[in-house]
Amino acid sequence: MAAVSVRDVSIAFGSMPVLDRLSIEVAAGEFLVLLGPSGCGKSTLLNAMAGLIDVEDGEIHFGERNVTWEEPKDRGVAMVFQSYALYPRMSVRENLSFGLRMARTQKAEIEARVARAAAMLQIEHLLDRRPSELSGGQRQRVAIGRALVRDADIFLFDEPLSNLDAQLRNELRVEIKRLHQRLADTTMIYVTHDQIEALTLADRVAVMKDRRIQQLAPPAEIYNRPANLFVAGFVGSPRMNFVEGRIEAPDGALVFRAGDRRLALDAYEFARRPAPGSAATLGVRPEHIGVLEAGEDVHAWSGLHVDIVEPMGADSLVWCRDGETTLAVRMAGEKPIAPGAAVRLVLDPARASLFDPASGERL
Amino acid sequence: MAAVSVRDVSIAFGSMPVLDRLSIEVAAGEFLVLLGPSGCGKSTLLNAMAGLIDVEDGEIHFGERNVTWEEPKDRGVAMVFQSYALYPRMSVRENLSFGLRMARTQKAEIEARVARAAAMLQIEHLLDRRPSELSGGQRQRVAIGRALVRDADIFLFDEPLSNLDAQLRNELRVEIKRLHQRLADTTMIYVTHDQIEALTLADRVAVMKDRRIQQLAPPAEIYNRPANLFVAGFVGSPRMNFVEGRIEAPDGALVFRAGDRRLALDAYEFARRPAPGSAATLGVRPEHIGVLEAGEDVHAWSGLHVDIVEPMGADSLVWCRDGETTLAVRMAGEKPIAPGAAVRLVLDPARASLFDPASGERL
Amino acid sequence: QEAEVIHWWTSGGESAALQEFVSRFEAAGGTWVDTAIAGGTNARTAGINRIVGGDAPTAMQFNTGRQFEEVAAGGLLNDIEAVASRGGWRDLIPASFVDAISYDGEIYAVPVNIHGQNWMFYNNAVLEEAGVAPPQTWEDVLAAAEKIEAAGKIPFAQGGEPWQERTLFNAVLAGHGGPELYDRLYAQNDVAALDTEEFRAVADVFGRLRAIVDEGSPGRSWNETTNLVVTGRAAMQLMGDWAKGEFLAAGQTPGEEYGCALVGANEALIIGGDVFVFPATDDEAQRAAQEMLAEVMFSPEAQIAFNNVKGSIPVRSDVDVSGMDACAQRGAEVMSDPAKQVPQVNLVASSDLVGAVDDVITQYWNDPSMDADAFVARFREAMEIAG
Amino acid sequence: MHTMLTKERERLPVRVDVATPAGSARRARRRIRPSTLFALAPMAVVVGVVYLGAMAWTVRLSTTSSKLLPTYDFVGLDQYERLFANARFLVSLQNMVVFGVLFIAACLVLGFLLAVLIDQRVKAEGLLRTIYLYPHALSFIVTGLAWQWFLNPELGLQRAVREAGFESFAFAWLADGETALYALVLAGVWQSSGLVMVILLAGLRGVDPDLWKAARVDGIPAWRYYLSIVLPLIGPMIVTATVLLAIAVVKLYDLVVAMTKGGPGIATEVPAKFVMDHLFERANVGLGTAAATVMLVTVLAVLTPWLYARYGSTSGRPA
Amino acid sequence: MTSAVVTSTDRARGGITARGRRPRRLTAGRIGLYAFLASAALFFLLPAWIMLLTSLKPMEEIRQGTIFALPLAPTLEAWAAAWGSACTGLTCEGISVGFWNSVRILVPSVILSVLLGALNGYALSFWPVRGANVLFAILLAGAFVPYQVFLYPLVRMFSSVGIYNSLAGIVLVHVIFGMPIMTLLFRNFYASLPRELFNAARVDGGGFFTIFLRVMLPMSTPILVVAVILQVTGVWNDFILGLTFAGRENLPMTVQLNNIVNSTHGVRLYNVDMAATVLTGVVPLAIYFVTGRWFVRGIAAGAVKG
Ligand SMILES: Nc1ncnc2c1ncn2[C@@H]1O[C@H](COP(=O)(O)OP(=O)(O)OP(=O)(O)O)[C@@H](O)[C@H]1O
Ligand SMILES: Nc1ncnc2c1ncn2[C@@H]1O[C@H](COP(=O)(O)OP(=O)(O)OP(=O)(O)O)[C@@H](O)[C@H]1O
Ligand SMILES: [Mg+2]
Ligand SMILES: [Mg+2]
Repeated sequence: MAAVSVRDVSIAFGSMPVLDRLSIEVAAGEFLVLLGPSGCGKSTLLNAMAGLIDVEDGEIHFGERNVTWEEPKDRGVAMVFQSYALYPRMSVRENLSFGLRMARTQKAEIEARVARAAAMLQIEHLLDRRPSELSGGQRQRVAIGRALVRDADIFLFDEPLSNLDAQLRNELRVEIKRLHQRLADTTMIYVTHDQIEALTLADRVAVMKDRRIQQLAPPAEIYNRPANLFVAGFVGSPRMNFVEGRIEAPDGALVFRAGDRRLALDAYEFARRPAPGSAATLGVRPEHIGVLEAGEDVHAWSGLHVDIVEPMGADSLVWCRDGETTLAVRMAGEKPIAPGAAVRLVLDPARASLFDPASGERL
Repeated sequence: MAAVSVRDVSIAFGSMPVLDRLSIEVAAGEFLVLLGPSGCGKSTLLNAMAGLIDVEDGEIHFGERNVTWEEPKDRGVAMVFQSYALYPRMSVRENLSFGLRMARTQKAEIEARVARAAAMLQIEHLLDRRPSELSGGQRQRVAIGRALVRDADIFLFDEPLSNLDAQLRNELRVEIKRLHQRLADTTMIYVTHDQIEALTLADRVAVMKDRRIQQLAPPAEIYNRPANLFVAGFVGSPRMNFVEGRIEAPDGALVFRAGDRRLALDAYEFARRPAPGSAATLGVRPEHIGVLEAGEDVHAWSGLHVDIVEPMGADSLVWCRDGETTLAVRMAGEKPIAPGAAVRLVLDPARASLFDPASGERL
Repeated sequence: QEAEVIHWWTSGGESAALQEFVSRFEAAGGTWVDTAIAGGTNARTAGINRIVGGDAPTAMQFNTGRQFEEVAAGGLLNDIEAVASRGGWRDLIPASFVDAISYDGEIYAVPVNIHGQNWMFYNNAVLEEAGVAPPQTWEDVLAAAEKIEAAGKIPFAQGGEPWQERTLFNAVLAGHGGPELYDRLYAQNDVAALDTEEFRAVADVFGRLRAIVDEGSPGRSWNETTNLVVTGRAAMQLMGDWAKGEFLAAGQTPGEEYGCALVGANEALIIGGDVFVFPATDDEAQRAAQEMLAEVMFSPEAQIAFNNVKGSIPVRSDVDVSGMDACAQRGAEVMSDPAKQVPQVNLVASSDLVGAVDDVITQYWNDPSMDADAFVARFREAMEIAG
Repeated sequence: MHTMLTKERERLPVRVDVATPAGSARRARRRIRPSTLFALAPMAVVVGVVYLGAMAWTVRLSTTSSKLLPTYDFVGLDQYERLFANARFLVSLQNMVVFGVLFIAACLVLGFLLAVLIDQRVKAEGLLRTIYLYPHALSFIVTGLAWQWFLNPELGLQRAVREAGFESFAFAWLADGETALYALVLAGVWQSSGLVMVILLAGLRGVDPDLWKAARVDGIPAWRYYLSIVLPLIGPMIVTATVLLAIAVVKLYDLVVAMTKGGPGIATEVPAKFVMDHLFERANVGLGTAAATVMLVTVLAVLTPWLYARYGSTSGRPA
Repeated sequence: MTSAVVTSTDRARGGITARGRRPRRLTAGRIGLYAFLASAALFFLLPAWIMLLTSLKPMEEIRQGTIFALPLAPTLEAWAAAWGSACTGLTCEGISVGFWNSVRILVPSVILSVLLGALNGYALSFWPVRGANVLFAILLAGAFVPYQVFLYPLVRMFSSVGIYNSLAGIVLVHVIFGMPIMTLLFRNFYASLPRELFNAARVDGGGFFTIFLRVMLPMSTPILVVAVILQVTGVWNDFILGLTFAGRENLPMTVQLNNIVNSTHGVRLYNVDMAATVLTGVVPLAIYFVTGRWFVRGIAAGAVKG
């Protein structure tokens, strides 16, 4: 039984369609992450699930219930808003407890839950302040706290961590994951544009674009076997490298070829086998490219030079270039290689992806 | 000549001090990033520079000018606000061009600049909408655009990318960097809590906490030689591991010792030499720990088991544990090691940091 | 000569009456510039403000009485002594009026009419139906009430505004207590008059009248109250002679559908009226216009014509009133006997005293639990403070 | 690029301390802005000349024996003695308080209710809004008459209902000194609650729509949302409305004149009418201005602590 | 973990529940809402109903009948009379006489006082100046003093400046008396706007007046509507100030209305009174209706997150 099932839902603002016959099923206890570019309708979908936006067409079911026309409060959802939406004239404590008080929860119970949420979010010292006296990040934490204290079956998060600093983000990410584990039956739907959040938190990730879901799969599959060019380019930071070329079969075995560089595809798991001679886009992640300095390996792509080195703390992004072709390579260390150095690159065909450049679909 | 020089500035909201005799100098053309936990006063400092908050005490100079009491509009700054602050009754186009129209810029010039900024931010199709018809990320992009079109000497950014998806964030980050390079004389001050942004964009990073600047240094130094425990813990994601122990000198050479585990400190560059026998906290980043499976190396820390493995796309975070001690190790690949496996860890003393646990200062 | 006149005669009947002055003034070569502002208070306020602001009109209306005394004292008015002496006004108008238009021995205002304030109007049909005769005394009024009520009618219609209540009280005072008591009280400010038997009786009668009015009285205007009599829902109303206008508008004639009476053995008629005063000016032309206005307004023809329309009695005793209606003729008849004339309170008492007394009367009238003793006590207080 | 700066953050404060010797850094806390002064100049002139001037003049006259025209003698507090011996004035003050409390409360409640309900995306919003507001457009001189008729037992509702067969029906608020004031409240509410509605509606339209969403998800009932979240949020608008209503209460005059003339008896007398009557009708400027002064002082006594807390002491906006 | 996207064709065939538009939700709450609004509307309309009925009756019927009785012989005569032929003093031109005077007073008074109020409110909210709040407090206290107290000193002041009895004089008086409320209205409205907006405009190079005109005023429409409503009503219905300060040539329409309605001893034509009142109210009513549509939703949306 799916905990949340969105069926053929269409939503438009005025004449502008935002969701178009979108369907998605979320299992009970699942942690689903909605990932997608800004403006693709993630918040809209979440709002529709919460009952805050009326759908134009289609249905939304929670378990066996058709909740399409139910009031938000009857749906048993908790939600964290992208824009905080804190009750401005109430103290933080009141913000947290208001929903509970409405539900006539016992006083002691309210206090306990508020205290727990406050401790979890490190906002104990702010409990008596007003939202206007908080910094951006503090507000966001209160907003999360407001959802945490509720005893909902379904949690909806709309980019809850986007205004937090990295440390807190990490901690809260772990908290949310833990929360999800503790409340085993709770379904969580989480909108984010943070890769790490999506990949670490999700049981499954739904990548959205253009009013549709592009791919719905566990994080590893999203990351390793993106269903199309968009997903491949969107997920993963630094971004996947793309190289235009053709599929050839010079001696029976398929080979990807771009200019005079080649990649044997024996180890590649095809989704559908392309005809030899057809155009293809090779996608390979920066961390799946190895750098050779000595010249022994014949499979290596040569003729590239280091263009820029971007230090990123633990590792660095090395931009290797030859005319039009630029490949980003992730290397450990801070200055692993000097700009200008000639490099030879080894691509891992088993971890690479191939796409049909016309349709964008995975080959 | 410093482009921006904040001298002994104190600011309080009511009786609550937010900045306390804070001083900072930013060179002309420099890119300074302010990094700090939520609520530490980053936005406040930025607002004071823009002239939006009157300082209680101290002065602010731009170049040779004392601008402490100058109007914001006379300071020649452009600013992106954390809370968007778009003009609700103006279309996106009008929002972008408002400042230029204020400055009586030529019509054609305005159009050109707006078009360029819109293209850069991929908001061309939104130009005629009102802010209320935009998604969160779209609003933030407009807010950035509003600063981009202006021709200011000093750019102030308050977490401009926090609501954008990773792809756009990367692109804009590069755009901002490029903008900074193009406008060589433009000083940029940028508030963020994103590690990557701080480390890739900054010429120097100022880490703030508790009304003060904790460390002001180039990114590499912040990352590799954090001045104190706070900076060490705050910068870097995943977080630095901390191990409590003592400094000993069993045979003349200093050694860090925690329980029966030791780390020779021959290669460590001390900021100040501690007395043998004093307590110390060892900080070591997850990527500076190696994992051994075979048992040869005597320096390795043994007796730890893999607790959790967090896949993070390109690499994974492996949590190794022995009773109280937990060390996170960054390893390449997706499932580099199975939970439960016994591991032996090699720590790199040259990349580690040592702190005085009492004062938190770097040793 | 151009003359701007501020007055508060704005209703149809009133302006028709005024027109009699205008046409005569214009016939005499003047140009009448009319500034009509409804409501005596409004008009007076505007006029005084304009005088103070240095933009005085040529003439402005006041009620006959002491209202303009202070303005004259402030040197803000021109006297018209010359015109008055020439016309021998002092011999032609009631003595109480002469006092009222004089300040420091000189005449400052031209009186234009006499309004009888204490007429009892009654609906003949209703009285007949109830089987009672038109009342002669206040005891009659009270006695008739029961029968009228039995006939399903309101015995005594009374409007619920302080000035109407004052009018009623003064009518009882003059009618039941007599002109002498009235004079002691208001003109001489004699507090001892309150201790007399007569005053007790007045207070008593007035108190008993409270019981015979209808429930709808509070707040009701005099017009609506008159309409109750006009339409036969009520038997009687005590009102000034201007109420005839309502009967007239409904097509009724005095003596036929309705009648008018002066209640009280002594037939006292309380008289008041309107005057015009002339703000001070140095402008010779204005001065001339002012004198011309005074002359025209006081002229016998104008007096007859004006009062005929207005429903009031001419101030001059030397005019022929035979053309006027029955009530007016009756009024003129009473007027010929100075003993029966009672000046309206404003002519003799300060506005302040009138106001203070108003407050007491209205409290008594509207509070059924207040007895005559309390009323007398309050009355005394008011006289002591404001007198 | 950043040669000016040393790496040691410890050095910065030292350097800067030298650059700004103690004392010179202390400055006026606020910048003087000519355009602000220019913009506020008309207000300053009006306050200084008209309001303060007229208030001072009023107080001065209240210590004179002025009758119809102002005179400038000095009689001390005689007028006040007289004033406080005056039953009508005391009743007036009491009426003002009773009327004020009832009227303001009723207007705020009804106005808020209407604003909230109209905010529920109802059909014909524009029409309803105008219907609720129109009484404000009509002069009370005549609408008061309509009310008077309606409330008059012999003409209005009572008669109509009785004629319809309910003989014992009684509705005679205006006729009874005990209830006449409530009739005034009723008519006052009729006239003013529409205005309160639009003011509050203006406030409601400024509330972040996301709050409504959050509240709905939180399961907060609509009434509670409006009461606990929106109401405090539109506090400034409520203050505005309350001040407007309070001004109307203190100046209450037309309504009384049109409906009761202060009656029955003096049951519905109010201070403004007292002032008016004495200033003009009764030609007693001294007493009238004394009454006006008492009104002013009363208002100030109520207002000052509030004004001070709100606007006087702090420089900026209320938090 | 359940499977992937359910395709729409599967679903269409399955036909689990009837899909479609939101059921028309005439719930109890909604009905109650409309019931309340409607009964409130009735309450508000009642006096108007009495006035309309009365204005359509000839005087004879008014004398005879009850106030709720429908007119037996409805006639528009009273309306015609009220507009064009009712006498006020010697002139018998109804209330139409002062109409243009009222308009000439109304337009500048409303524009000036609303603008000045907005400017004051804006300055007080965003540009703190020492002492400004004290001024405002005095202004507010002054609003509680009855007008009438001001009349005499103002007359003296105005005549000494030479604007007594002129259009400029009456406009100035309206601006003066409108100032406390207008200022309060805008001040409190601006206090609830997000300060970040103001900050953004300042950084964008806006000065005092540009921010006011280009950023704040456009955001103020709901409160502008309220301010206009208040001022239009106040100025249009004002009688005593117009009478005192406007001078003979500029007397507003309400003076005529008052003359028709308020004559103390004359005969009252209730039907004409009622018609005249409604006619006088037409201008404010029209303005309410027209400005009302500026009352759009959500001014702050998109401006601030917190
Ligand atoms: N108007 C205010 N009144 C009172 N306190 C305030 C106000 N604005 C901010 N603060 C407090 O001042 C401190 C600094 O706020 P600031 O907005 O500068 O933080 P920040 O560093 O920008 O945080 P974040 O990263 O979360 O945006 C916070 O503790 C906040 O609670
Ligand atoms: N009230 C509205 N009126 C018109 N268009 C709107 C409205 N709200 C949102 N939109 C549009 O609908 C689309 C989807 O908006 P939504 O808020 O769901 O995006 P999102 O995926 O949450 O983006 P982000 O990551 O930037 O928050 C956007 O293109 C936005 O411009
Ligand atoms: Mg969103
Ligand atoms: Mg901030």
